[in-house]
Order: sequence, then structure tokens, then C-alpha cells
Amino acid sequence: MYSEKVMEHFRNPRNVGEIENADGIGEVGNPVCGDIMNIYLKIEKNVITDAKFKTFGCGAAIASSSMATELVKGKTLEEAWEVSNKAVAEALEGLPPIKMHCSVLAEEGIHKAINDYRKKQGLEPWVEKNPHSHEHDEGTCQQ
Amino acid sequence: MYSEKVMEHFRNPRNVGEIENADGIGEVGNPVCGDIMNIYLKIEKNVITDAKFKTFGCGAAIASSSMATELVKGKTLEEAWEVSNKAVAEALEGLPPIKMHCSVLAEEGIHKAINDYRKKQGLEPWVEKNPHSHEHDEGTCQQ
Amino acid sequence: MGAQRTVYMDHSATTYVRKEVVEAMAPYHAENFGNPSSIYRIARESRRAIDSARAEVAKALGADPDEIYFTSGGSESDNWAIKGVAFANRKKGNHIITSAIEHHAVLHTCEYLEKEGFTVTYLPVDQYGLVSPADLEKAITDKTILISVMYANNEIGTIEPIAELGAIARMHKVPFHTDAVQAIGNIPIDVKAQNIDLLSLSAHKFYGPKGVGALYVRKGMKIDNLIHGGGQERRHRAGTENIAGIVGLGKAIALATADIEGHNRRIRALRDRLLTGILKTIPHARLNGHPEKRLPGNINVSFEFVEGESILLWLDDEGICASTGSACTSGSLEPSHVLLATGLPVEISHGSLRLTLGSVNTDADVDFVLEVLPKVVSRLREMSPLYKGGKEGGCNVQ
Amino acid sequence: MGAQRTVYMDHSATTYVRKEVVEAMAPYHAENFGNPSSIYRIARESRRAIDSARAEVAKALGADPDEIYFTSGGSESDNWAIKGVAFANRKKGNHIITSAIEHHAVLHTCEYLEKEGFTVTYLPVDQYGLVSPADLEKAITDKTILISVMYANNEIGTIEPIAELGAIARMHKVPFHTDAVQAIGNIPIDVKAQNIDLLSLSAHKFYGPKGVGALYVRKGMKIDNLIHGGGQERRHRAGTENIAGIVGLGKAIALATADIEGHNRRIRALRDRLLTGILKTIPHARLNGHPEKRLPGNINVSFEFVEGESILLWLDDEGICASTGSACTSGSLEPSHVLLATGLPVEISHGSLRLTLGSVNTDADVDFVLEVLPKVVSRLREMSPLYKGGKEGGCNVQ
Ligand SMILES: Cc1ncc(COP(=O)(O)O)c(C=O)c1O
Ligand SMILES: Cc1ncc(COP(=O)(O)O)c(C=O)c1O
Repeated sequence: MYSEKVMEHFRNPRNVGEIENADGIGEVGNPVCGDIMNIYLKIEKNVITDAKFKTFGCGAAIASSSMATELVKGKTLEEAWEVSNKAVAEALEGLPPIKMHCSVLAEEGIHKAINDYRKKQGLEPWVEKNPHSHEHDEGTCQQ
Repeated sequence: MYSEKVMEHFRNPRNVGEIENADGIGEVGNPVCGDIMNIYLKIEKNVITDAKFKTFGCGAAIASSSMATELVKGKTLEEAWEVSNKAVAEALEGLPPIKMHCSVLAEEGIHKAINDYRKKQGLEPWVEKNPHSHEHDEGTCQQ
Repeated sequence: MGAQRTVYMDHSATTYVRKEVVEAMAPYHAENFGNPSSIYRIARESRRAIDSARAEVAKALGADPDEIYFTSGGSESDNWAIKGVAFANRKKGNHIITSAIEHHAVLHTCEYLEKEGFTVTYLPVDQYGLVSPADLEKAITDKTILISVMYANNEIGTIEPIAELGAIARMHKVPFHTDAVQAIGNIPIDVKAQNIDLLSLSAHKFYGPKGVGALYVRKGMKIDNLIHGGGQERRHRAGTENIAGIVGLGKAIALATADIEGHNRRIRALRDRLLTGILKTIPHARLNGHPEKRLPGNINVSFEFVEGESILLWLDDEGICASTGSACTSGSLEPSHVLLATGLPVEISHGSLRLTLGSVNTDADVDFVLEVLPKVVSRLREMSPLYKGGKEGGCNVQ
Repeated sequence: MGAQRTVYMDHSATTYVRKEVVEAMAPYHAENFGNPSSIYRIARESRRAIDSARAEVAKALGADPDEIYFTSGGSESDNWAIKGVAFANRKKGNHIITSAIEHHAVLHTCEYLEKEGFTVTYLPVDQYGLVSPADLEKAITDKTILISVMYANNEIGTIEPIAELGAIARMHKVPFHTDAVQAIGNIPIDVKAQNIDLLSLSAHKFYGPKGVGALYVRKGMKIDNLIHGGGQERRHRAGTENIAGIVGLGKAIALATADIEGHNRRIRALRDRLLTGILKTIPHARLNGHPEKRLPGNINVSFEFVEGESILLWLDDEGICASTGSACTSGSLEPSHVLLATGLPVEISHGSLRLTLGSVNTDADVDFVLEVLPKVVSRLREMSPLYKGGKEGGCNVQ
């Protein structure tokens, strides 16, 4: 059911762990729904110099976290903000339809970590351009 | 589905044919129902000295005609009247439930031939003791 | 008695499973047995096998793979199509149109729906068993929610004008189902070109295994499930998949549709020689069904003055496998509803014989039947009270 | 990666077909393929084969052969039993009682009937998954027309007090159905002694083929047909019989019930060693289901802080076949309705693993799982944000 790329990132996830004193942290998901992602960013001069994650979830959730952190490393915050869930899924050579929400979660985690950083800097948080259906809010896990 | 005995009487039916100037003739059944039996009896001194049949019908109908004519040969009319459909079926080592009506038809054919004889002799026809549901009347072929 | 040889001429009742199909199925019993809903390797292998069988069925019909649902056979497919569409569209209307000569899987389902408050029109057929497109058009009302007409009849082999009927249904926006159980492998089918919305098929009629079939459901159809439960068949047909059976169905349909014309040419030649021989050597015999628009292997003849089962028993003694009426109702005393619908008198319909030729048959088989059958019929006629040397009809006796 | 070995521990999802069964089925594909409704020799052979399979099933259940009807599997049997009894008894009442932990083949059928105007009571279960006879008794009203409680649960293995539930149903004269799909071959069943009126079974759960099952229907039950059509199965289940499948079912049930105790003893010993090992080596693990009243091969454990699918993927990489939730719903995100019904918190239910042992498993298999599984769980816990060295529960995060 999963692409080779997904399985490769699941088996050898990149960037597992936490960053001590991370500049931005994004916690998304809900244990009731079976997936939680914590994203940790190290940011220097508007550039993401390191990214790590901790994830409770299925194979797609782990692979999406791994891929998303890979994709944003080295990018400016503006560039990183543009890394969409689609980009994550594509980089993974596709996800089963039923698992697309995992890539959404990864995008949300990155966004939340960036806005966490911006808030700590006293900046306005950026607004989601394409708000997802927020299926993970309020303990409802509808697809 | 048929016993060996049924098949044997089907393959080698006894008493096929008509009796010229038969003393009693019984015609029963209905082509609409898929079976017709004509029974011919030769009767001398109240004894059936010969019996023949012609039948249009399934394997069980042919075997029942064959067996019934065999059973009544040599019997007095009173004895022959008592040859029931059950006796015919038993002599055939059983009939499938769906085919029991064929043995009923054979009994009716014998009865009708006997009463035909009695009427020709100016005698009262005998009355059926256990009238069957007469499934072959009036073109209805209900089992 | 014990027959020396077997001549199987009942391919419309069922076929043997061909060698290539048995072989294709073999690995799915004891080795690749994984439940395709599971996640691990042997289960993914099952999933792949089912996907590729689905693709074969889709290709054979000109459909999309995700319009194909596997079932347990033709009867389930018919029941599902008819009840599923009827119940799902009950708010729109309660009128169903079908024909008088459908298989019982369609007719008895319709009768059941009549008890549930639906109204059913049973279209008549002409003497050849053909449904008239004009009759269909007239029968459609604004309450009509389903039309179901079989592709080819199982008893008399008549092929219905499906494309025309489908076009009328489409014009009136009524879902159109066809029971193609007897047609697959004999007639090239294209569900899109022929405006077919739902189509039933069953593997054991084209050299596949018994107990597996499929329903084609055009995308966008409203249809209730018949078997609820697990999420199999994209949530439309519950039950752990019969993988070996599905693989067998896929292989069988691919083989059956690979060279329909070549197959037909051979079968038709045998059939025509047999039919001509029967009609020439046996008096008071008549062909039932359409002279040309019929399945290539089908012969259905009525012999006056004799009854069908007796013929079958004698043929069986000689090793010839045939049927009378439809296979499902043999053993019952009711005359064929199909023959009656074509206007054949009841008493003659009792004496009908169906011979359906298929892959296994040879010229020698035809010769053998032509040798045996006339003897059997004349032997039975000799003991028939209806037969007076053929001078008198059987219908007016008594 | 490519696993060196395969350790199959998903016998509740499906089993391989055992050798004796494959062999018993073999003649019915290409040789004895006759349609049992037909009259000729090869067809009578099919009829005989079906009759003797029916006798085997009857013997295994303590039923009469003419109380056994062959179907396409457990799901069809469940659908037929429930819809058939519900629709046939609609005039008497519209109330159905079942349990909260039934298989979806029962639950979704009940939900469908709710849309059709029936009322359904879903009996709760205790922390072990047991239905209480007292609850059943209280739920019965004078409108109750059917009670359906499964014999043994497919996820957590809990065995229900069927004889007691059956006695209550009988006392109130309500038909009692049990889904025994997981029980056959594991528990000796006697439908008469246990007051069972209808019972579903499926061959692929006891080393038989997929796509074939049976429904036991006690004589005198009022039940509508689910699949209408030909006169097969004494006019109660239409469709040309899946002879090979039915023969396989007959053989498989005879073998599976020949020595239930011997079979269980062996499986239970392996299971207990595996379970003890898991609970000893993996912290924050808990057993789901009843400690004693459970299927001999069933283990269902929850591991806090990790998610089930990830465990399965890693196990698959090592060649271990297992499942999480029920096989039919894996791939879905919904937590198991069974685990939730036992009161397990949602977040923990996501981390459940089902290992179901069967004939093929050995001591070496158990050793291998005990070697691999702890590593997998700890590896996943290391990357889990919920796991803080086990000091904090997973439930109250956020
Ligand atoms: C308890 C239970 N009932 C019903 C079924 C359905 O059986 P089948 O998949 O054979 O239709 C299953 C297995 O899938 C089951 O475990
Ligand atoms: C036209 C037609 N429809 C439906 C069926 C039923 O198919 P099955 O016996 O596979 O259920 C048959 C054959 O029996 C048939 O000939």
C-alpha cells in the first residue's frame, strides 16, 4: 500500500528527536485520532538550520514527519511556509488517499512551529492561505 | 435421484402397449402437467389376466406404470383395488418426494380401469377410499 | 448400463474449469492465502492478484476497474443489482421493468420486490423470445427506476437487442441492468457503447470456477449494498475475498474474450450440423428460440408426444449430458416459463431438450448424438399414448 | 529489507487451506464439475459430494443436514440470518438485540435495518468483552424478534456465555442467532444443547477455502431468502453451488472438529508462552479481552505511546504477519469499536496488536516474535512524543 519512498523514510526516519531550546515548536494532532506530531525548528537569520520531530502515528505519519523536516531544512521561513502537504506527499512518491491527512498534519506542524517562532519574536503569526478542514480539532477524526 | 429399481423399470418397462378390446381402460393425467397414463386391463372371472399401459411422462411415470401393471396382474379386482400408490412406490424402492404423484397417477389409472370395467358390467363403480388431492384435474398441476 | 463415453452438451448449465484457470488459482489456496485487507507481504500479494483480476474483467467489458465488484455468482449479482437499485431509489419511484423470460434470479427477485411494494412490468416476447424496444419504450413511466433485460437467454439462447434497449433506458434516464451470465465469452460486450449501467456475470459459465461472479456498476449509480459488513470491494460488498475464485474469474474471462469470433465459428459449425441433423431425422421436432440471433452453442428443440426428463434419462444412459427447461428448474414439474412466453403450448414445452455445445465438443460428439437421439425419441413415442404414428397432435387428446 | 522467514500469526484474519482440503477439492474443478441440479451422472456425483459435505457440517454442529445451508461466507450468513429473520417476522415486532462488539457483518446489517424501521439494542460488554445474560433478559420486549450475539470475538478472543444467552432467548421464544465464525474448530458446539436457532460460519477461518460458508437454521424458523432465484439449497439460497468450495468446507470442518481439545492444548501452550513473554519484556503493555474465556490462539495487547500500524509495518519487515483492530478495518483510522466497548481509552486502543496463533506456529515462531517485538515497540516509543521514558501516560497530553 505504501510507496518504496514512504517505506524508506518509515524505516530510516531522518531527523528523529527534539531540539533543546528550539526556536520554534509545533505540536499538532491528537492521540484520540491516532497521530501526534511535534516539530522542532532551529532558526538562524530567518533560515531553518535544523529540524527535528517526534511522532506518534502510523507509517505515513512517521514518513511525512521525516520528509517534511528534510524539506524545510536550509530554507528561509518564507520558503518553508510554502512547503505544502502536497509537496510532502509528492516527495514521498504519493500517499494512499486515506493517508493524505498525515501530510496535512506535517504541513500544519511546520506552520505552527514557524508561527511559534514568529510569536516569540513579537511578530504577527502568518495566516494559513488554504486552511485545511482541521479534521484534528476537537477530538473528531473525520477524514 | 432415482433408485436402481426405478431405473430398471424405466429402462425395461414391462407391459408396454395397448390391449385390443380391453375389458377396462383407465385414462388419467393431463398433457399440460406433463404426464398421461393409459391403463388397459384384460379381466377374466374377476381376475386381471393381463395389464398394459401407454405413458407420456417422466422416468417415474413410466416406471410407476410398469410396476403398477406388474402388481395387478393375476390379482382379483378386489385385491387390485387395494394396490395403493404407496405399494407402487415401495415396490420401486422409493420415489423422490417430488415424484410421488406419479405413483398416485398409477393407482388412479388402475382404479379408473377397474371402474370402467364395472360400469360396462352394469355394476356400481367403487368409491375411492382415500381420495387424492386430484392434482391433475382442471389443468392445474400443483404438487 | 454404464456409458462408455461422455458427451457433455450442457455448457449453459455450467462448464468445467479449464486447465489454465485451475493452474492460475493453485497458488492462492495454501501459499498466497493472505487476507487482502491486511498489511503484510502475503496480504499485499492477494491484493495485487485481485486488482489484476479486476482489470481483466473491466477490460472484457469496456469498463473501468473501479466499476467492477466481485460477488459469489450470477444470482447474487442479479439480486444485488435489482434490490440495490430498487431500494436506493425508492423515493424516486417504485416501478421496475423486466422481461417475461428472465432467469429466476431476476424473476424471483422482482416477485419479492412486488411483495415489498414495488410494481413490476414483465415485458412479453415474440415467438423467438425477443423483447421489443417499442414495448420497453411504452412501458416506461415517470415512476420507473430500473430496467432489467437479459443479454441472452439461458434456455433458448435468444440474444436480445441490448444496445437498443440500453439507448432507450438512457434516453429516459432509467438505470439499465442486463443479466449477461450467458453472454460473456459468446458476444463481444462494451458496456459504454451499449449504454449498460449494471451487468451481471458468473465465472462458471465461461470455464471459470463456481461460486464467483461480478457485478459491473457504472460510476455514479445509486445502489444499496446487499451484503453489509467489512470494507471489502470499496465498501460495497462485504466478506473476505475469495481470492482463488477471483483470480480464476479473471483468468477465465481473459481467455474467454480473447478470441470470441474464432471460438464461436468452431462451436457454431458443430451446433449447426447437429441441429440440421436432428430436424432432418426426427419428425415432429421444432427449434425454439431465434434461428439466427442465438448463442452459438445453443440448441433447444421440442419433440411432440414425449416428455423431456425421459429423454434426458435415456441420453444419460448413453453418456450424453443435456437438460430440459433450465438447469435450475429441472426436477420440477413446471413447464419452462421461457417456452411458454414464446407461445409454445404447454404440452409441447414438456418435451423440450436443450443441448449446449462448448469447448470440449467434437465432430464425433455430434455424430454420436445424431445416432442416439432419434432412437430415444422414437422409443419413447412408441410408449406414448399421445403418439399415433404422428398422425394426431398431442394437444387435443382427452 | 526482505524477510528471511515468515511467521504467520494472523489466523483470525484467515488461514491457509490445508493440504487434505486442497486435495479433496481438486477433482471438482475440471472433472466432477457437473451442475448438481442436472440429472446426468456427473451431476449426480456433484449432488452426492454436496450432500456429504452437508452431513459433515451438521455433524460438527449437532444439527440435522437439512438445517444446513451453504453460502458464500460469514458475511453473507450474518446478513441472511439477520435480515431474513427480521423481514420475515416484521409483523410480530421490529426490535432486534445484539452486542456492541459484533463483527461489522452483524453491526452494519443492524444499522441498515435501523434505516428500514427496525429498532436495535446494542448490549454493552464488561471490561473483558463479556455480554451479561442479565442485560439480555432486561432488553427483551414483546416486540423483540431476533437476538444475535457472537460466539467468540474476532479481535479480543472473548468467548461469550452462549448457552446461557440461548436459554434466555428460548425461554422468551425469540430466535437466537450466533456468529460463530471465530469459534468453529476452537470450541465444541452443539446447537441443540445450546439453544442456538441460527449460526454463521465461514470456511477460511478453519483451514478451508475462502468464499464459502454456511448458515445453520433450526427447523421451523421463519426466515426470508437473501438471494432469490433458482431452487438450490432447498429453495432457500439461489445460485449454482460452489461444489469445490463446499467440498472443501466439509472436509475442513470435519478435520477442525475432530480433535478440538488436542489442537487447543498445543496452540494454547504456545500462546501462553508468547503472552507471558510479551507482558514480561515490554512495559506499559496490557492484555485485552478475558484472561481465561478466550480463544486459544488469541493475543490482543495494547502498547501505550505507540500506534498499531507502525508496529505492523516493522513486524512485516521481519516477516511477522499480525494485525491491529480487526482485519477488515485495518487501513481505516477508526479505533476498534470492540476495544472502545471494553472501556479502553481511545488513545491506547490505537496501539493494539492482535497475534492469532494457529496450526503452522512453532516454538521457534514464539521465540522469534519475543526477540523482535520488544525492539519494535521501544524503537517506536523512542520517536513518540507521548513517551517520556514511561513516566507519563499518553492520555493526558495536550
Ligand atoms: C466474527 C466474524 N464474523 C464474520 C466474519 C465475516 O466472514 P467472511 O469474511 O468470511 O465473510 C468474520 C471474518 O471476517 C468474523 O471474524
Ligand atoms: C441467465 C442466467 N442468469 C443467472 C444465472 C445464475 O448464475 P449462478 O448460478 O452463477 O448464480 C444463470 C445460471 O444459472 C443464468 O443462466
